[in-house]
Amino acid sequence: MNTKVLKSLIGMVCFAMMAAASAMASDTVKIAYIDPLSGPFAAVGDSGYRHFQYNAELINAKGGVLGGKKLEIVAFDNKISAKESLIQLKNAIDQGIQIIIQGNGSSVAGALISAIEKHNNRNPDKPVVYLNFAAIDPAFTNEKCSFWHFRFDASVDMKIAAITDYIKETPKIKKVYLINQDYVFGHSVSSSAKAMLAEKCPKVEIVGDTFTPLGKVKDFSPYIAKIKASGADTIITGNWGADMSLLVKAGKDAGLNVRYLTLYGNGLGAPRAIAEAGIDKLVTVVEWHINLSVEENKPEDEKFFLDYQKKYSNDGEMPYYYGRARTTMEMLADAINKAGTDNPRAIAFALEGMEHDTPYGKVQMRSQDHQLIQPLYLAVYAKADGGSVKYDSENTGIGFKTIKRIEGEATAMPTTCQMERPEK
Amino acid sequence: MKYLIRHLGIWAVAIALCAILPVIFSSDYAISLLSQMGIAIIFSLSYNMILGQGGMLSFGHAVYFGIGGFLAMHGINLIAGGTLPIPLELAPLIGGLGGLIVGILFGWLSTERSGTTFALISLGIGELIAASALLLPGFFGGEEGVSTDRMVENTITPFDFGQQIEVYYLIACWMLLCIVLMYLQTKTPLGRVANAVRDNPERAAFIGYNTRMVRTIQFALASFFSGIAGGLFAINYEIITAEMIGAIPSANVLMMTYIGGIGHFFGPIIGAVLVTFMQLTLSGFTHAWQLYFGLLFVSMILWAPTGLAGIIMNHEPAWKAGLMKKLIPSYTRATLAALVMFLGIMTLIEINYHLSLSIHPKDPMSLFGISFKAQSPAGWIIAIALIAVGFFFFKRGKNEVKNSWMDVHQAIKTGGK
Amino acid sequence: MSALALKLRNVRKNFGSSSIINGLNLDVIKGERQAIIGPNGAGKSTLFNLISGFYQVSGGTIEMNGHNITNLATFRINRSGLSRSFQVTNIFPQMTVFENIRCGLLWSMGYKYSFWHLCNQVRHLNEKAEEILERIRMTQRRDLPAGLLAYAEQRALEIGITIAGDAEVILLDEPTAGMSMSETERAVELIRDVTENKTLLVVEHDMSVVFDLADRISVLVYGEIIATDLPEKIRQNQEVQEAYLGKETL
Amino acid sequence: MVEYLIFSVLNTLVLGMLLFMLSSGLTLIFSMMGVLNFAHASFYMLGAYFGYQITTVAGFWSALIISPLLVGILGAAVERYGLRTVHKYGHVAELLFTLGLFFIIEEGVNLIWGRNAMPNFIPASLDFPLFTLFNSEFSAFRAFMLLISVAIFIGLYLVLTRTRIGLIIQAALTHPEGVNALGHNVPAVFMMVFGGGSALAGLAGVIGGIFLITEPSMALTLGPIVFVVIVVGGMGSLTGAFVASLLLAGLQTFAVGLEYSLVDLLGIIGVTVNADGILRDIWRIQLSHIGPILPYLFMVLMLMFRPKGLLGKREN
Repeated sequence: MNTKVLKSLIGMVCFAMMAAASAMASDTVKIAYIDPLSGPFAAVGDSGYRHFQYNAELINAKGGVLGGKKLEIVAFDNKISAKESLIQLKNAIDQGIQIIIQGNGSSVAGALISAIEKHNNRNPDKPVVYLNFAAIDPAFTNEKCSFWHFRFDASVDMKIAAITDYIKETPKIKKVYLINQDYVFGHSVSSSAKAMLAEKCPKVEIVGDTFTPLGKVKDFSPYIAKIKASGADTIITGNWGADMSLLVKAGKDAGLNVRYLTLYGNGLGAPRAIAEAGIDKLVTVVEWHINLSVEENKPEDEKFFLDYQKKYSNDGEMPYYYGRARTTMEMLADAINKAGTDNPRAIAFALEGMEHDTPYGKVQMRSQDHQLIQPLYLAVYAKADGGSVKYDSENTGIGFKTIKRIEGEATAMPTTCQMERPEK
Repeated sequence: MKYLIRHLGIWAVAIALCAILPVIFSSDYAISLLSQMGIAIIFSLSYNMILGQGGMLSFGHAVYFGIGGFLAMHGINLIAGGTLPIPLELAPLIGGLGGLIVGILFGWLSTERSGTTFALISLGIGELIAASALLLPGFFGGEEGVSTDRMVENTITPFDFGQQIEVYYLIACWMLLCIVLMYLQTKTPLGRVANAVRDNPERAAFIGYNTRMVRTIQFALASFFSGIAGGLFAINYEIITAEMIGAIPSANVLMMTYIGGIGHFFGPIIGAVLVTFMQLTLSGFTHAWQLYFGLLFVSMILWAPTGLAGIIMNHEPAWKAGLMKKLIPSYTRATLAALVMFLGIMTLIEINYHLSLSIHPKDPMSLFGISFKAQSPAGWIIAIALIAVGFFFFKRGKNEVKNSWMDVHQAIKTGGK
Repeated sequence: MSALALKLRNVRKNFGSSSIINGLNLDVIKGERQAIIGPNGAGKSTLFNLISGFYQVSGGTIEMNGHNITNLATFRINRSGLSRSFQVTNIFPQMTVFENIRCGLLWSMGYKYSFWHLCNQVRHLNEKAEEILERIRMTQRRDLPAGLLAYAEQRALEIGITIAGDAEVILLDEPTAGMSMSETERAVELIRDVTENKTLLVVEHDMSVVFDLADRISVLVYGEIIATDLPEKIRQNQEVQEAYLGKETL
Repeated sequence: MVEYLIFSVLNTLVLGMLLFMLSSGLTLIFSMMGVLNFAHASFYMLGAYFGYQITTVAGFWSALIISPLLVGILGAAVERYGLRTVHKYGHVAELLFTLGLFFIIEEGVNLIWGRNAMPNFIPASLDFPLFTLFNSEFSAFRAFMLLISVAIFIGLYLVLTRTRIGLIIQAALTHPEGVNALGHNVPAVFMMVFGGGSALAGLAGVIGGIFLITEPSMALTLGPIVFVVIVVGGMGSLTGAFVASLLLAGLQTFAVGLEYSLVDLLGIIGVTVNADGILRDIWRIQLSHIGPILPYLFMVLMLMFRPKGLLGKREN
């Protein structure tokens, strides 16, 4: 090694640092959106970003927060890696951002919760608050719960409770097959389904409990053959992404005639991949779907949806999906206004126990474990007919229709959370 | 030791640099970036021990990094629990030893042949371990990974490692130590024989060496350093997930090392610094960063297979002879032309990204502060024109560079005699 | 009878169905310089590859200094005291001339797989390497990458590497092939010098080299040794004459 | 049970033949040129996307022909202008070049088609159940896939054994150095083989994109398995690739049904173990979960102990 090399190294590092330096503005409240914006899950992350961008714009159009401050969403690409997420978290904190929004990947969320907990302990004067809109591992509001974490999506337990209630009311369902991805999330779906089925409908037989490697299966036909052999009439699955669409596609191919009760059957890209194969068969647990405003006659929300479709959805290719994004942003804005400051500690205290009116009823951020309690719906794939199934998803001609509404109180589950709260 | 003293100057500069950099660039982000660069430097230098020096192309080097990281992580948890009586500062050593042991095992299994067979075995082992990681949640922690709190009681320094800067200095110390050790390793009998085995395994067997043994030891030592890097990773992020064992970090370290240049010891250092920087910052500027990165990688393979270090070292004779000024005019012209061409390509890529992936494809996009509509043909025409013009002048520039090099060679020859 | 450095008994080698070496017997006496001659395709290089362990024998035994070395790994044969050069130049082209020689020394001087010595710091290693450079007359080429040497120099360097390990038995495969007259002369000189007090087995086409260098000559035809004798006797041997197409006089 | 077995065999055939279509091209390229083509699965992906795009304009049957042709031309161009340039820097550079190409193609696909899966469905003319056995349907599309793959296998066999170019390729498979000496235009042969192999991958893509899913990560999910096929099958052996494809497909299809853990297996032979303690993860692994690991284990063991593969003609 000689000095010339070192010189060039120094030069390069200097350049790096200068490029990384960034200015801060003060008339905005910045919110970091940390989700995958490149790689295999980029579409999902990108879609989420649009949701939050749209909602921020709406709030800003109404005057923003704290009497005129604007909300600004800054996107950070975590490539759905826990490690990258922590880097981007540091990056965000360095830019003076203290509000984090993230959703995809329970592993990412777990990493963020513990990293933020550590950061806030080490830097009590510069805390960070974390709004989770999609990571639904029950642990986050139970043994791993944190004061700084707020979840706006229903947890696995809550969604499975909705599904099992439905099974209880549907006497046709006699044999249930559980098929899930082989990791923490899939296992929690399976275990809570087994526990709740045993409790609520002991007569229903669980004929299979299979785990598939996450994102690795290309052809689900072997699993379908196995499901057929088991004689199941219903499948419960927490599969998402390609694992969801491929499962239903393979089922259709083999003429498998079962009901699918899913957590992510409406996920981005699923309607396109599944399409007709899902009609009247594929049920999913959601807090919102594209025909809800029509069914419940909420023209304001329909307009909200249509505006998004027009401006943000690439002509309907990426439709509005995260109904909870609106709740998240509105509650955040309320909390900032209520606290009278954008200090995360104050925001967190304001959010605790906060109630909020959505077009579909009152929701509450339970202070015990920071889980949002909201009404849930079971929706099924249906052909768009211009009537109550007015809109179709992802330009497929296929939409959703509600088959059951579950009130918020009914979805609430007990929690074991013992949270440490900072001084107010 | 004598060697160290003789070359003390450069090491002193390196130490001073490591000490001063975080003072100059003191933002959290910069320090975090520097820490990551430190880890990447150890990792890619260790990779070059097998690729550059041993001639073994591995597609699974992250296995040793990852296993080292997991072991160190469990180690830190034990340290925190008080069951393991070693200070936190030495935790990377746990990773290193873990890497070493796994490296000896897999090294012996995979190094009987080099070349494609070795490459495929390393790929297979990488996929195998990565796929098993999710089956063994006890060790690998499943999708969630294993995490820790590095603020433990047992430290030998006065630091409690609550702040990133303290972690940075720990990484810097380990990095300097590892660089020195890896550099000295190239000067040892094993290091020299590894080169011999790379160049000519047949002959190496006839100077008494078991080529498989040479490769195995070289491989295991590389795994050791890789494990140390993994251990530092564990301390830096306080989390490690199974993805760190997989194909992506393995491909990443390969690209880093190759872009830096595998033919020179310092090549991987340049590669690690540059690529880490690009990965962390480019993704903030453009969604197309992976495409740019891929283009850079492929262009390096096509036109500069010796890597950045090779390019730099090619100029050594000209530099020594004081003839760099002869090269500068043609270089400037060729670089300008290349820049124009790249500008065109970039415009084209960004327009396309705007059309296919941005939120409002119909809104005007802005590039270099100029705002225009992506649909309008003007952008396309300008981009294609830039590419064409750039390409034309680049070809000419390339010839000029060639000619000026010939001049320089001529001058060196005549000057030398 | 003097002690044998190499003793081959009934050695056979088949490649698939074609048999290259058929029950070959060969004795190489300790300290002698023996040459093997024979027409093209007689199996000379194959024989070398069998002795040095590069190929596995299909049958028979090979002994060196009374020890069975049949089908041992190449590096084991080398460690037990046999070294060889190759028909096609076989050096480490990217290393300097000095490094080439030093690598040849490492194992025999006990540095083996060490990663705790620095080569530059081991004085007797470097001195020995310089000494060999001196002997092969390449001191002034010391720091040149070996790949840039002229052909004859590369051959000389290969001989340097071959003898560096201080092997007792040395096999040289056509050491002067492709050299000019003067280069050949110098090479023979060098070989004679460096194999002093050692056992040499050499394959060579150039008959002047053979008769100049060898104490005894073996004639290999169609995978068999048809004669082993002193050079002048071989010159007169009828059978050998015929085998060599019966035309030119040796 | 009989139903399960029959359909598992059918599924094995369908998946195995798809793998074969992909790997036959790669094994030719690998054994002739020594290039471990990382971008091969990318050509498969391009085939799927081109196929989808052409289907929307001109229908499935045109796509089935045009898309592989396009991919083949692209492959030939890559060989001519890319690989041939880096060839002089050795195998490592060639390999890395294809790796870089893999990244660029994936990003390029993102750039043009976006990151969502494409609505790539079975064409109406093939969207009906061909036969129903017991209660399961076997779709006409699956049968069509089988038909195409068998046709490819026979076609390849005929080309390799009955045509001049085929004989050159065969010679090159066993003695790559020799062909040059015979005065054939080796670079042109290489270009044709690379283009042809890519076209086969493209064809597999058109079909596989519908059968599985058309999305930007489809190359990454299938890529490594194809390597396993060619390694296990053996250098230069199409029959080997064929056998290995079926073997791996069978492994994956049947492993699914085996929900036994090591503890259960030991239980059968009367050994009980304490399934806790430090090795508890290992005891509890079920055979069905090992399915995805088995191919790689197979590949590593094969390379260590029988590097020329099941039916390979030579080591590399």
